[in-house]
Amino acid sequence: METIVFYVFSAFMILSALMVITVHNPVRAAFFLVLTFFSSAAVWLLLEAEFLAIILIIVYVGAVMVLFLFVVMMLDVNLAELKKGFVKNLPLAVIVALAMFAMIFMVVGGEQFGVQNFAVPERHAADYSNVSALGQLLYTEYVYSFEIAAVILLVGIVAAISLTLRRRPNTRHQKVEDQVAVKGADRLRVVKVESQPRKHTIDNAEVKK
Amino acid sequence: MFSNLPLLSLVIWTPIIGGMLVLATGSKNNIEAKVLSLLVSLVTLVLSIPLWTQFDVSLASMQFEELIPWISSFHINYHIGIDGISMPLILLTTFITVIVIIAGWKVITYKTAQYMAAFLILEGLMIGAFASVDAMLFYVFWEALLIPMFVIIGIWGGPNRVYATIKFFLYTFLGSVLMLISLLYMYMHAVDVNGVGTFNIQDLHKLPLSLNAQILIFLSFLLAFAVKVPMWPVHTWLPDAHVEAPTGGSVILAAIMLKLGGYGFVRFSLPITPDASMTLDWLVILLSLIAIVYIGFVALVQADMKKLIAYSSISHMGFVTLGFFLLWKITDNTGSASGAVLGLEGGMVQMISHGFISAAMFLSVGVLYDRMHSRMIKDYGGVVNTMPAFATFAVFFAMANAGLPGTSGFVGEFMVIMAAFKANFWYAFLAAITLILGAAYTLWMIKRVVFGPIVNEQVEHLDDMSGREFFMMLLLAFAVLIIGLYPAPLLEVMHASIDNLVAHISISKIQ
Amino acid sequence: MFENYSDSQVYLAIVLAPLIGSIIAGVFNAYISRAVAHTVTIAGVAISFILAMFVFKYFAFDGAQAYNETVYTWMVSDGIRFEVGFLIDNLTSMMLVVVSFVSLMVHLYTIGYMQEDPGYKRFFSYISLFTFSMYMLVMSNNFLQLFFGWEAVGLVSYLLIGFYYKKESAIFANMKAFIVNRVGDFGFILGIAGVLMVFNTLDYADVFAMANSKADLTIEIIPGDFLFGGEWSMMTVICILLFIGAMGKSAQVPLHVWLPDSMEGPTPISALIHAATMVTAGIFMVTRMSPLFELSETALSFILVIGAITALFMGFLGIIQNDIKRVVAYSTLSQLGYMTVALGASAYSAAVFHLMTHAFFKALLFLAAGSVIIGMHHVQDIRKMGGLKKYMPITYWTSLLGTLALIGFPGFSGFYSKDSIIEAVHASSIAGSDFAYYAVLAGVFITALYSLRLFFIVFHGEERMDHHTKEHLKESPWVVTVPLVLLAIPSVIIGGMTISSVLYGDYFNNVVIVQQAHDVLGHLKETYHGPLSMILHGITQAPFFLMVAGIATAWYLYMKNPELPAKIKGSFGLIYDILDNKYGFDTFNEKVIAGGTRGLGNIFSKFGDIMIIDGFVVNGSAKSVAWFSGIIRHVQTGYLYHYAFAMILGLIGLLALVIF
Amino acid sequence: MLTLTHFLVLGAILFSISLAGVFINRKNVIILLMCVELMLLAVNTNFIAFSHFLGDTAGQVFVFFILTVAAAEAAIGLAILVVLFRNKRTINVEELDTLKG
Amino acid sequence: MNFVTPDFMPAMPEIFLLSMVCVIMIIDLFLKDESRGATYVLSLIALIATAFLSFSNFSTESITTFNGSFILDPMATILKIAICIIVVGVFIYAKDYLKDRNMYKGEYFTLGLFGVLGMMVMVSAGNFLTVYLGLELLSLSMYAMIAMQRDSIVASEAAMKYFILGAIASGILLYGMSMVYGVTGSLDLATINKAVSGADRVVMSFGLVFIILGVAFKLGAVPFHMWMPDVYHGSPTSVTLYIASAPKIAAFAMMYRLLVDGLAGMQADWQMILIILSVLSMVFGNIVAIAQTNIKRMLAYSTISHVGFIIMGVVAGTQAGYGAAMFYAIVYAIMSVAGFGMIILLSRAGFEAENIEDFRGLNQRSPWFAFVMMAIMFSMAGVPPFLGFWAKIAVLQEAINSGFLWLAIVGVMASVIGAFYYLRVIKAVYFDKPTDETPIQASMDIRLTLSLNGMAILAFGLYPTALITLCISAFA
Repeated sequence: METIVFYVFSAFMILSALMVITVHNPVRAAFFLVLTFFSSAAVWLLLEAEFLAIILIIVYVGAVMVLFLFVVMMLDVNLAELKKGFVKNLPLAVIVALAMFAMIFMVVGGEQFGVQNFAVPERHAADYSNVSALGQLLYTEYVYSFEIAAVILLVGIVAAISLTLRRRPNTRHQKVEDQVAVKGADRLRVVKVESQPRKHTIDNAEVKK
Repeated sequence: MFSNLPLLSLVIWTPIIGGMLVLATGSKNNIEAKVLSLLVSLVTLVLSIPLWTQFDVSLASMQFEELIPWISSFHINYHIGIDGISMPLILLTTFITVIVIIAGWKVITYKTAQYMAAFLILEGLMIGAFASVDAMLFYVFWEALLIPMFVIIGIWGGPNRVYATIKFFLYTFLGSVLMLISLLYMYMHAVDVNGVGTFNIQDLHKLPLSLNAQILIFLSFLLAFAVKVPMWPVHTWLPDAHVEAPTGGSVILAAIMLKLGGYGFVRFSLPITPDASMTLDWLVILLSLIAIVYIGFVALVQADMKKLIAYSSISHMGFVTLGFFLLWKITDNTGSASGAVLGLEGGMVQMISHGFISAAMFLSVGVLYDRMHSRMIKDYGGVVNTMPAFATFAVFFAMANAGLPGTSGFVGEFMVIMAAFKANFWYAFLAAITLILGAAYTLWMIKRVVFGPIVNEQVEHLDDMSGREFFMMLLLAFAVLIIGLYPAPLLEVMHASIDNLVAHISISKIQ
Repeated sequence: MFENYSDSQVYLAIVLAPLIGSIIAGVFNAYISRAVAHTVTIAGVAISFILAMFVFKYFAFDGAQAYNETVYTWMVSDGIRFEVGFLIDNLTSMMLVVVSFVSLMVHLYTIGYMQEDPGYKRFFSYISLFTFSMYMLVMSNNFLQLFFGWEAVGLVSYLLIGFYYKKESAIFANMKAFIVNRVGDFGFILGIAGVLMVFNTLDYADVFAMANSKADLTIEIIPGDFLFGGEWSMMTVICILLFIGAMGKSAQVPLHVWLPDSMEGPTPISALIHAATMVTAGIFMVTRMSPLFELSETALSFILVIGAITALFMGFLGIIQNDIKRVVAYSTLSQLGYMTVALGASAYSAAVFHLMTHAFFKALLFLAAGSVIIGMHHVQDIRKMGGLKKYMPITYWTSLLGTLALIGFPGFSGFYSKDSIIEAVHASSIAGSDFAYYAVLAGVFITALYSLRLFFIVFHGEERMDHHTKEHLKESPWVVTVPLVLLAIPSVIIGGMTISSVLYGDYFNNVVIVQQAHDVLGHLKETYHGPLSMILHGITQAPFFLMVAGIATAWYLYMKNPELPAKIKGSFGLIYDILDNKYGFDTFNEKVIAGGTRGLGNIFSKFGDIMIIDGFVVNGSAKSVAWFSGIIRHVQTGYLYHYAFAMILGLIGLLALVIF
Repeated sequence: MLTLTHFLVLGAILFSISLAGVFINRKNVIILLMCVELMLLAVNTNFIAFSHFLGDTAGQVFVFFILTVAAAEAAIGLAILVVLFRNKRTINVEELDTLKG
Repeated sequence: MNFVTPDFMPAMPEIFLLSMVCVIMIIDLFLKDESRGATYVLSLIALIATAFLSFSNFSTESITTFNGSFILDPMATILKIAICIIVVGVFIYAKDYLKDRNMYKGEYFTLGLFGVLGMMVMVSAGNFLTVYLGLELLSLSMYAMIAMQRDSIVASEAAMKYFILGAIASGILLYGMSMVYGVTGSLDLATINKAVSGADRVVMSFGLVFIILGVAFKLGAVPFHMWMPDVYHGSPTSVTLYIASAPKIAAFAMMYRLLVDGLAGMQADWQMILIILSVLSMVFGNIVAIAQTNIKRMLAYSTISHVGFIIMGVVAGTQAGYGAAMFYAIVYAIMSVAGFGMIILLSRAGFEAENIEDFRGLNQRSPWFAFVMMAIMFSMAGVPPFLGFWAKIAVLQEAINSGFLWLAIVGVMASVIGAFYYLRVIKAVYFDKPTDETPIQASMDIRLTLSLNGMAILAFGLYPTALITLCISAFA
């Protein structure tokens, strides 16, 4: 049973991964990536990593992939242009991938990781909580790493904001503190109108309000 | 009164620190820089004199030794001292530097302070190299002195100076890096009295090495020193460097820097790898003889005076290396080592003498160049008509260059030929060809430049030497004559060290 | 005056007096007057001459022992002392007299000859310096100092030949002289090196003392045993090498080429250096080295043949020269050949004897030629002279005496020395002596021919000079003629006066060592009965007839029938061309030797240095690195996938490395 | 029966595919970012498999951190992508060749 | 499972720095552009204080805390101090450059400080996880810093390339870590080290290759160097300065932690691989540098060759060898920061002095800085008496001592080739006529720091004992 599940999801995973790298439309690629993640999560469940499987779905599919899609759609990418020259690169890619795989396969495919070295572990009891096991480790042994991870996320935030947040000099934006601090005199100005051809003297801020 | 002073250190550091001070005068006040430089170089010269007067000629060991731990992790010490081999070279350096400073007095109008400072620093570094007893200290000085020379040629040189100076630097750099490897290799094997690794040259002398190791070390040394000397076929940097260098640069280059190569042979190659020297002496001898003959021919056809003198330097330095490596061939041929000392001392004398003569020759070209801005022989002719005093010196130094007895140029050549004959008739035969070729290229140049009718307008309006130029030439002429007529005092300081060296290298180091 | 004649101060005074004169005249050139210049130099030479006469007296008449002392130790190396010192013996004292006398005469003569020359003071400085150098050469007691003097006279010769430095031919000639001499010195220094190798000392006395014990040493110069391969006698090698030095200095074929050209120098130095003194240094040297040369018959043969060739063939050239000085120069060459032949025949005394007589009469001839040149306002072509007898009587008569001495007219100095040489060669039995004998014999005829030819053309016959010259033609001033007269005296009498003691007496007994087998003079001595009988004997011998024939031929050709030479020239065109080209030595030297050297230099320079070492190896490697750098930088394509590809390739490569 | 090898080979295949993706894709930087995600997925699979078969939760902790970092990384990567696109108006990998040599 | 509160003291510098960064970040939010100097000053203070804290934390023993995640040993302390000091220099040099280009924002400093934190984490890392996290913290900060010059095409391109390649490299590194984890069953370096002998050799060496790739990428060793020229070139010089200096020290530490602390048992394997990388880096870096005209690019290739030397020290595989490599890394950082500092010195608003031609005639414009430039270049070329020479000597000495004579020979030959392009810069500085006569407009603090930096190169060159002894003693 497990074997079947493994093979089915593995096949899904590999196929969708292949699609990710071969489709031309980045939106589709993103969706195939989502599919890969889903299959992957299933495989992880086979490995009793329930928490991580869920995290993968929630964080990756729920947040990261959405971010991907968001960016893909935000950028006005010329799709037609992206399709060229695919076949030309294929042989090299295949060769490299095969060579790489062959290398890894030679190491992992053989005896070293067979049952004689790594016996199939017993299933955990039903009351085993993967989450608490992880949590135990995370907040004790790996608390230092945990803190660093937090810093990394902070860096991610700082970086993403500072890179993409643009204050164009000519964009109009709200100045909350100004709005709060506004006084009557600021709102209303009595203008003496001369009998000249009209000039627009009203500034933008006032128009807005 | 001097006995308590660290004289040697003073001689090394006075010019270097003086050079820094000169730099600090900035580039605006030229005269201050010049006076200060002259003062520093004179002080250095004066300081170096006790090195000679208080030198004990009966000792072969290092004198005026100073030892301060420097880089303790690698047991590198600031360890300096002089023996009969290095002392004359140090005096030569201090003497020539004064000349060079004077030579640049009027001529250098661009960044004078930097020019003078470069020479002073160079002086200190060269003395340091000669005085180093620690191999790594030697290497530091040896490499460091490339920098001021590089700058001197590059800034104040001729039109093709960049090519020349980079070639000069890379050539010598390439030559010396393998020596560095050898030094490091020996450091690994050498132990000093305390049983730790050492760069002390005297300990390296005692270091037993297998023949194969010796041969490899010898070859690396050979490359380093051969480039510096320079020996055929790694000599081609020299003509270019000389041609492009300002007069002072050529003078220092020919008079002292080349000597570092020769010095390296006696200080490193021979005593550290005597067995390899014995095995490969034919190679050095062969290259030396090629240098003497082949380069003599090449010198003959040069159209550029500086190039001609540069090639002549190479040819003359061939005598140095030839003289150094005759011991084993003499022993083979005559059954005794008698004559080896003659060869070694001949090489040493040749170095000193060439220091004066080549300096004078380059200064002569400089004197002409300052007036006509050409170094090409064809632009000159009949200079004697307008510059009789100059012509006198030119002919005198040409004769010295051709090895006329009574000038210093003869002494070394004579000694080496004498020794070479003991080793093999043909060595002496080929070496003696320089008598003909040397005379031919030097006198032919003199004939075309100095003698004859005035060839052009420019020559007709030449002024004879100024007092400053006359003074420099006179100093050098005296030196050349004194050594030529009475070389005994010069040789006397070397005897103990050279005898010791010969005794040392006659014993195999293979254990 | 000098009670203790072995006092080294006397010898130092001899040497230093001219040197000091020279330094004063040379260094303070610009600050002294002409009179001061010539006064100090002449005073210096005069002092040395007077002292030399005393020295000569002590050796020749008081029978003093040889003086051999060190002045100072030049240097010590390898336990060998190299010293500067004096060896004064009979040979030296004689040389001193000859040198100082001729030098003094030339100094005096110069006052007149160089009167109008701007380099007057410089000239005096040079000739005094030369005198000093020559003293150093002849007074040396070791090889090193000999070489010093040897080169020093060469230097001064160089300076003097190029005295007229504006003249292209002069500065060419001086360079040529120096370089050709250097070829000789090349052999000479090797010879000295050989001496040092064998004897481990350069001191004459030590070397000669050990000479016999080292006679059997051999050296293998060319390995193998074909042609010249195999073991050579060390002494032969040393002697030939030393003699090569002598060939350069004493202008023996083929190193003679510089001497005719050296006539570019002022005439007084032609007399002093290129006739009387310096060129005989080689003869002096070989004589000095007789203990060594005697040990090698091969070397002696070599010397003999070279000398004979020089004596004969250089004489031929004298016949066709038209430059008054060149005729004398070729005559000098020929006479030097005679001396060399004498050396080869082991008749060292005869060589030195001829050296002495030749010094006087050849100096005389040169000075006389100079006198003519002054009179002719520096015209040197004899075809423009003629009938000078009536204008320059003193010159004429002194020339006549000199010429007679040269051709060996019985009774004159030259007769004794030359005849002795011819006899000696005749008596010699070493290889080549037959050839040499006939060569010197023929030389007698030739000598007479060219000498009288010159004499007749210049002083007799038609007056061919131009009008202007003729008007100003007059006898030279007294400073010129007095030396002529003073030189003429010994030219006539010195031979007869001294032959008994010098040649057949014991004058050179302690100097010249001759092996029994070679002792030709000893052989001749048996039939020698004094100078007069020698004259009587001489006029019955072949040389005399040949000489007379030469005189007669010259008289017939140049006095009686002056058109004939032109006809002969026409009908013997080939021979004339050969002679005119001086056997092609100059052409050969210039084209093949000099040209070849330059060619080789060019090949080495352009091909070896510039192309192969610099172009190919140095710049080539620099360029190939730069080229490679330029190529390989394109690996950095800028494309991400290539970068990644490189990484993956590296990864796969390393994986393969660790797995396999 | 599922052995460790199964999972490792699965990881290897994913890893190779992600590498192939880097080469195959020369037009679109976004796909490159996705390939990186695939690669991390392969690594994660490896870690989890090892963790499971070793009975050591540390591997899962590692994966947890990898996921965290990957999220931050993706954010920064996309931010850079946006900046790049604003500057060049393209995300074509082949046009990212201003810098070379 | 009982939770024992770990000892925080050893990590005090990191904790302090993190707090400071947060404080600075918050303060910066409220600063107006014109008073941005406060961020700058605070950052400098933070770094100096961190360096001081590290110094006061010095211990000759190796202390571990956080369950082995954190190691404090002499090497870590020395490297942390070095990193902080180098980054102080970086910030000082960068300040004017940022101002001139309208990039004088707090983010540069905060991200820079985060990067320093990342480096410190790497330096002190005790297990795979901290190595990885430190690496990512550093890398992410750097990616962002590069892209920060938002209107620059080259900067964003460089950032993109660096990002993609960096991500791939960390993916590969992780893959290797997973392998090693698989066969040793631990993430802890010390535990792994013990388990190596029992682990499967093939898998171990397999994982080793992947791990080395990660390290080599960070160092920039050939053939994993491809990002470096482009990134150095494309980044704003203020950032190039940063990524070219201190991170190499951290990368060395990472290499040491992974290969020596973790995989010392695999020495035979990694020695062989490192030799290849070392040779390739030294040769390739030096050769390609010759063809460069852009000095930033040239320095990138020069860095590659220096990396070869750093690796050579590690190849030696002895304590002294690591000391030499560490010495080299620090020396490299000092030289590199000075080199890029010179570029900034000559640059001004609207002008980047990034081509070798821009250095022409510097001697006329400022003899002093010409001299400093010469010192830097000769030092990089390894000419005594400058500091770089001793670094080379130290490394070569250890390589020879360990029997890698030929490697040393390759090294020196490569450095001869390398000397050529350094000379070319000196040639421009000293021998050429200036094309640009404008006086140097840098502010006093840059001048002073750069002078000090240059003098350090000379002074340490004349008396390197202290620094060498320090580095060697770190491993004794």
